[in-house]
Amino acid sequence: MLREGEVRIPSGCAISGIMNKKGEVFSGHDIIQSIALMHDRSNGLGGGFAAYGIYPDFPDHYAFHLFYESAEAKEKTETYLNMLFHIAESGKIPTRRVPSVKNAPLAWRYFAKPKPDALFEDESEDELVVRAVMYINAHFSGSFVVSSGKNMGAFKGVGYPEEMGEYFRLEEYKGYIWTAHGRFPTNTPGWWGGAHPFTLLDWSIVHNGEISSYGANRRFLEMFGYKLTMQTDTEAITYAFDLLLRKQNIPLDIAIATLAAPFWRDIERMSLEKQTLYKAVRTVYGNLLLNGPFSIILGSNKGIVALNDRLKLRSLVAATKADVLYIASEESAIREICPEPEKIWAPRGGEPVIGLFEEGGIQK
Amino acid sequence: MTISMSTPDFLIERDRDRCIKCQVCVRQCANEAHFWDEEEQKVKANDALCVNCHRCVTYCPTHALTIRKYPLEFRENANWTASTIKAIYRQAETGGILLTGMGNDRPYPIFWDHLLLNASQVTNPSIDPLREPMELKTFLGRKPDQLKVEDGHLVEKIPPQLELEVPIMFSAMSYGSISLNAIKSLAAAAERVGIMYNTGEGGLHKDLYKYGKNTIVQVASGRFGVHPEYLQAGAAIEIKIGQGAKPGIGGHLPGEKVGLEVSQTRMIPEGTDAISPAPHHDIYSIEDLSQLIYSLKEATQYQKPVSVKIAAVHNIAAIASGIARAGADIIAIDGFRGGTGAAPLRTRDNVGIPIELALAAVDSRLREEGIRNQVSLVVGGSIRNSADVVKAIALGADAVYIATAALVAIGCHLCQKCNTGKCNWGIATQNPQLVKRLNPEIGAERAANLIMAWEHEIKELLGGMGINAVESLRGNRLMLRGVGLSDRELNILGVLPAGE
Amino acid sequence: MHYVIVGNSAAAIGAVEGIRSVDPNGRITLFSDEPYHTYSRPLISYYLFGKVTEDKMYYRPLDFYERQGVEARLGTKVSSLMLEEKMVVLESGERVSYDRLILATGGKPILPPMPGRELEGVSSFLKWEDVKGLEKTLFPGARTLVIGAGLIGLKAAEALVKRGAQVTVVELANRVLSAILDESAAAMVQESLEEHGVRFFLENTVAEILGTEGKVSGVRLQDGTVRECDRVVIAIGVSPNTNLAKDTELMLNRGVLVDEFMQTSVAGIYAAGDVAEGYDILYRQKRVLPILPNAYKQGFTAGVNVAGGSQSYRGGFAMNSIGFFDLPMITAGIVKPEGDEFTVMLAADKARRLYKKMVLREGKIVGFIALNQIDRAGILTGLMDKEVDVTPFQDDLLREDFGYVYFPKEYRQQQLLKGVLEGEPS
Amino acid sequence: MKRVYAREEICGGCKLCEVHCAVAHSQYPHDIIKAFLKQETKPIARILVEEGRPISFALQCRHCEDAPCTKACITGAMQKDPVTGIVTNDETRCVGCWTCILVCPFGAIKRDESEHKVASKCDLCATVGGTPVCVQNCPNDALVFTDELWRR
Amino acid sequence: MSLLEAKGVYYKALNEQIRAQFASGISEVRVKHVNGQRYVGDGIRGRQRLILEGTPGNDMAAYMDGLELIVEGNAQDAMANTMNEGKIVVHGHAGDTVGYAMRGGEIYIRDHVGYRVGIHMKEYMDKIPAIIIGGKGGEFFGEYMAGGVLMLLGLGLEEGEPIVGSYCGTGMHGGVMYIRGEVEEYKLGKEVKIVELTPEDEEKIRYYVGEYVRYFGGDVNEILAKPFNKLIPYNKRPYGNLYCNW
Repeated sequence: MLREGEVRIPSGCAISGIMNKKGEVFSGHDIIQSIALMHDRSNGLGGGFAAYGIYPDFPDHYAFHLFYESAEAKEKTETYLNMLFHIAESGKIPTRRVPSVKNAPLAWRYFAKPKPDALFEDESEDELVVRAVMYINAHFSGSFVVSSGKNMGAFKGVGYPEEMGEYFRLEEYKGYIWTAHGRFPTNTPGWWGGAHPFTLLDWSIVHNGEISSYGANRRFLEMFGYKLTMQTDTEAITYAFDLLLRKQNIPLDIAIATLAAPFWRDIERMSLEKQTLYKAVRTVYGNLLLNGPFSIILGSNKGIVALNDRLKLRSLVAATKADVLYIASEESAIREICPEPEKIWAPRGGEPVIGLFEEGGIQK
Repeated sequence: MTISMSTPDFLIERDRDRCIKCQVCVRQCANEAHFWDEEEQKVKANDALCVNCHRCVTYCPTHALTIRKYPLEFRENANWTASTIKAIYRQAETGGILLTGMGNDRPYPIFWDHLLLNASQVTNPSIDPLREPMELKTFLGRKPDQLKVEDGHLVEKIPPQLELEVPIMFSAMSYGSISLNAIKSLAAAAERVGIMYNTGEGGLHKDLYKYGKNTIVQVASGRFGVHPEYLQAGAAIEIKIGQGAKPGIGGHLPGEKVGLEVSQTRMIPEGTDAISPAPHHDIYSIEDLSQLIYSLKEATQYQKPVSVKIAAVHNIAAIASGIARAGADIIAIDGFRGGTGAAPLRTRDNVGIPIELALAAVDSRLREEGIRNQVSLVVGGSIRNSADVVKAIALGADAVYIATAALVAIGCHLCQKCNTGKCNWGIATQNPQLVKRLNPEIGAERAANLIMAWEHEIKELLGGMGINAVESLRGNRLMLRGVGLSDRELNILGVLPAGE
Repeated sequence: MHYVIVGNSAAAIGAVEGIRSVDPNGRITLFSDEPYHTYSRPLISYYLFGKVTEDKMYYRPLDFYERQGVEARLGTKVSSLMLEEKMVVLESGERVSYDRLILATGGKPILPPMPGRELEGVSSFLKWEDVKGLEKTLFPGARTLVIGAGLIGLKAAEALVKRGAQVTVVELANRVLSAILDESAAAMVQESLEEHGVRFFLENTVAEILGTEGKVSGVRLQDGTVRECDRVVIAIGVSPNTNLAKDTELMLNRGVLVDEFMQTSVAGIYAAGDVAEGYDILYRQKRVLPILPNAYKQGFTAGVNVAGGSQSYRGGFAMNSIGFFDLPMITAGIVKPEGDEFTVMLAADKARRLYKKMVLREGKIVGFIALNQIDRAGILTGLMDKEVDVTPFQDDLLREDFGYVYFPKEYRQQQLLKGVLEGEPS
Repeated sequence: MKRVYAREEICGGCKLCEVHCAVAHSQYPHDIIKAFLKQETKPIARILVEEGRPISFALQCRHCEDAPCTKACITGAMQKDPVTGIVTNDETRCVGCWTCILVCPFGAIKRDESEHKVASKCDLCATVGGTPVCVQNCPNDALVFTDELWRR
Repeated sequence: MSLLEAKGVYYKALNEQIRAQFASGISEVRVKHVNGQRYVGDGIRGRQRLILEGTPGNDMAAYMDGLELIVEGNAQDAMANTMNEGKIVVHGHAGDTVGYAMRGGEIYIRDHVGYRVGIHMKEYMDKIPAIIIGGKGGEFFGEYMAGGVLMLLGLGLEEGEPIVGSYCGTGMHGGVMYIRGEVEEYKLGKEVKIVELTPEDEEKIRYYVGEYVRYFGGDVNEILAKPFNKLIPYNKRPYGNLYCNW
């Protein structure tokens, strides 16, 4: 039986995200409630969360979440990590017994800083981390990097998302951004690494839909050194954002216009200057256009971006109340935790919902 | 108008010594290829209009007619074949998408013909099906992993099942794409032999409600004729996602075929195009499919199995797995040789994969995942004879869908012009003049005969294998051996090469 | 039971067959003043020009009386009736008693009291006898004058032409066949006959038949012109032969009045055929309908009822199939309507001599003329007979291919599937 | 009696019934080609297919119980056989006066003017016996020879 | 009238309860705290009234056949999917694909709707479904529309805020849309044209607006004061010339 990464497994999903724009932290309780309401959008074969602001004690350390399927894998991986990083602290990620949760791998976390001499010439710390993640995922059988960003972490596994939340005791964490994912894969991954969100550095993606452009997106990203070991859309989207926003410093609106590019007929109606820009975007990054139905929530320490495909083939609802921004696949998933939002709307296709921290909030 | 470079495809030859000028051919040709020359008092032909449907040849009382390939040749060219060139002429003249009917006619490998069946010899006995019991009864629907029995009683009812006397069904052909008489033929035949026919996406004509227990009602993206009574009318509901002849494309019934009764049944104005969008606009992802499956189950109070029909495409195993998990009770997979009333030529001939490989991959995947029991697998897309049926079941199908074979039984000659609505055999047409050429009683008898004949043949083949119940054949790939296949193909099919 | 039938033509034969359909054994005696086995009067013109030979003149096979158990007293004229005594009196004085009597004495030619009627060479054109004489003495080129351009007159004219005679027709009316054709159709027919050599004098008649040595030598017409001729055929018309009934208590009008069972005003006495005056369903009054189908039907009806069966014949209407040379025509009912209750539809093609006229009243066909295009005209008479409302397909009536296909489905199937339609009486 | 009935809902209007009827009543009843090509005058069918879009059906003599043609016939040629019920026209006696056409409410009698004028009508293939050829040769079973009630 | 509590009740159980209430002869059922439960009202036949407080889930009123369904809150996606008969009144907004392949009945939505509303709506003879929307509509409004009435009132829009999204009426081949306000030409599907209102149209509009006002308040004349654009398909064969015979 091939697992995620060895074979491409399409899946559908539910997503939800909550962010406090002032950077105030709140527990994982709400996000679990919200995603649990959309139980029927997943099928018990994958659930997960990304949480930001949960490790205030190690704000400048890369927080590695790893899954190990064997002690041997752990040993090999730790040897490798120690070679590249100073590890400030490590330990088992706390879990509790949930009857329906089975075959859980060993979940371990490390707070680490790159060793200066491990860096290649001109290599940034982030790039080293990316290199390490790619290497571990590609070469250490039985090891998988779940997340690798600062002051954030991903928690995921095989089960319904609410079961994962319970398993990882997420109500005990406090963060300023939470995203969640309930998965409806078309087979049994039987593998926790295959669950979502997918992360790299502090990027996390929860995603609903199946992208028909995956093959094209992937081959484009591979030219930039990404190793798409999971064969998932989520992985591709994560890397696409990483490439555009981090590596290439493309402004967020342009990055979005890359992934959910405006139609040519809309471009034709733009000002000449804008036309030139958007034409260039589609010319250069045509391969990054995400084609097919999707709705995603991209998390980072700067805030969140929610985006629909340009035809709006997946549902997405956003709402605000006071400092909190809510995003979910269904309105009811928001109302479950915020019965009376101040504003609630369905964003248009290709039109992002951007939540950035306000002044006084987290700015990185 | 400039000159057309299209040349005739066929040549009509008339033996003047035999022609009695009765003009039956003139009256029978809806394409108007034959005509009566009043001045010369002769029947003549316009070869360019001939589609080679054999109607005139069959009806000519003196056998005076022969249709041949038009002998005009292009300079030999293995690359630029005559059909390639002619297609370009057509498109250069019209700017249109080439539209055709029936299934893929390109010479792709037919894996059925590379699979051979087993027979018992001395080590275990073959069975004589004429005198000994031979069971083909088949149930389609979700099977629980285990039964709950207490005190000799079934504690939990098993989910609804379709009961077939023979593991063959007539697959979806809509009222609109084919005539009411063609559907009546199939419905009555299904009733007679204890199998199912499928409404396709055209709704259910009022005359057909009486065949409810042999009906699978289809819900497709156009939602034609879908209403509560319709959903209740059949024994099962099928959600049509795709079909083998045109994966990724919706149905398009040209306005010419939307007459009064079709318009009533489909609930669209007469003469409008009946357009089925390519996707269901409430399904853009697998969980949406689940939502539709359960909305249908809710609407019919979980009393009918829900089937999901998809085209065999590249990632078929994963797709099928997802559909099983989405709550489907039956998955119908249609291979790329499947037929249709109208399909763009290039889609028909180039999109999708053969059903044999799709079936093998899906059955294997579902078994690996341990969910094969949760769904029944029905395959279609050019099942041509009983041996294909037996091979399909041995590869893992629960039952097969046939359509082209059924239409051939009632008169189709595979001229591939269904899309024109001028079917001379009264099948793929709504022209009342043509529709009534198909007597539904004769049609029913012929279609029923076909199933009964295949039933006998399947029993013979099973008997030869020493099997007396079709369950023992299902997924029994040891009964198959491959010839002329690559290792990779054998691997996908899960069969050994002949001799091993 | 003893049935006596007076007459030996269609009505009488119908009566015999009607009786036998009910009573196979009763005694039947049939009297005819003509000496012939039952023959068909309309065939006399065919006989005249040789299309029909003597052996084909007979209306029924020669063993008919024998097989039907009829005592046929041919050449025996009944001279009077004794109703009280239930007897007929023969010319010989013999009296024959009966239990039931059917009068089928037919019609007799109208012979106007014109001078010269008695001359040799003057004949009427009704009975076989009339043409037997003519046939023997007709020589090629004989100048023949026919008085009357009605059905009989023109049929005679045609036969005479075919026998090589030169034929002139004198007619009082303004057109030929005035009883069954309107002016337009009549003009076409006249033209056609003229092409075959027939000359016409319309709105004129013979004032006197001239003769020398007791033989016809010419005629003087009403307008004074004198025309020489060798033969005169009087074909002005036919009137019911009511001689026997005349001085009895049987009620008479033009003919013997009968009810729908063909019974006369006297119980046990029936009348049928050209002598009887039955109901005309189109004119909605009692009328003599001197046509063969009507005669046979009336006779048959009388026969059934006289023998104790029960069958009614609610009436008929005038209809004729006739043709001259290569011009066939069929007409029926009211062809020249007067009054606003009628609707008339016309289709004509002068060049092809096609003419179709349809007369409707209250949505029903009450008359039509079909000239030269007569195929399937019986459908129209059928519609008239059944008084079918044709409004739903009225516009199709004039089509050349008019047929059942234009009927409403329900009615069509009722007619065509009679006998096998579930729920319909067979 | 058994009669030929047409089922208009499935009659395709091919007129093969006319062809075979004409042959059966021709000089070459067993050779269709000779019947049409060798016989001097074109053989006439005694069955008629009525066409009107979209319906068509074959129609021939209904062999009426109370056949008006037999009553109207001026020669006595048109007779209904009291045993078989078949109405036949003795063509040797018929003079072609068309009175039968005048009274046939089905328009089922044709004029055969090929030799001497005679009325031509269905004889239910009485000379051959068995199922009439029109029924035998209807490709769609749109003609049935029956005396039983049908369901509609 | 009976009252049901939906808080924490799974859809299957909730729908069973609703059905049971109606089956017992109760003609009006009110459900409190609905949130996300799917398939509410699906396949129910009858003339009863169902009132939902909260946010019902997807596929509400699918194949519905006669019910009067009132939502005191917002509706999610795919409501009135293939609805056959009945009436739906939403006191709020609704999501995507409202009235997909709707066959009959009327829907009144106070505020906005999402994408693909009225897609493939149908009509036959006098069975004409209608969707009346108080606010604005998203992209692909009336896509593939084959019949029925779609109406956008554009109430409460901000200055310059578009009343409808792009691709309005793509593939439309039947039915009619009434849009109260301007629709830029480029947004229209190539199969659609704007035509003048006829007196019959005005009568129809007055009826539907009257109903809208009856449910949600407002002033009919004030609403009618702003001109409506009528959109109809160019022909009923939008793709008639797309193909050539092979």
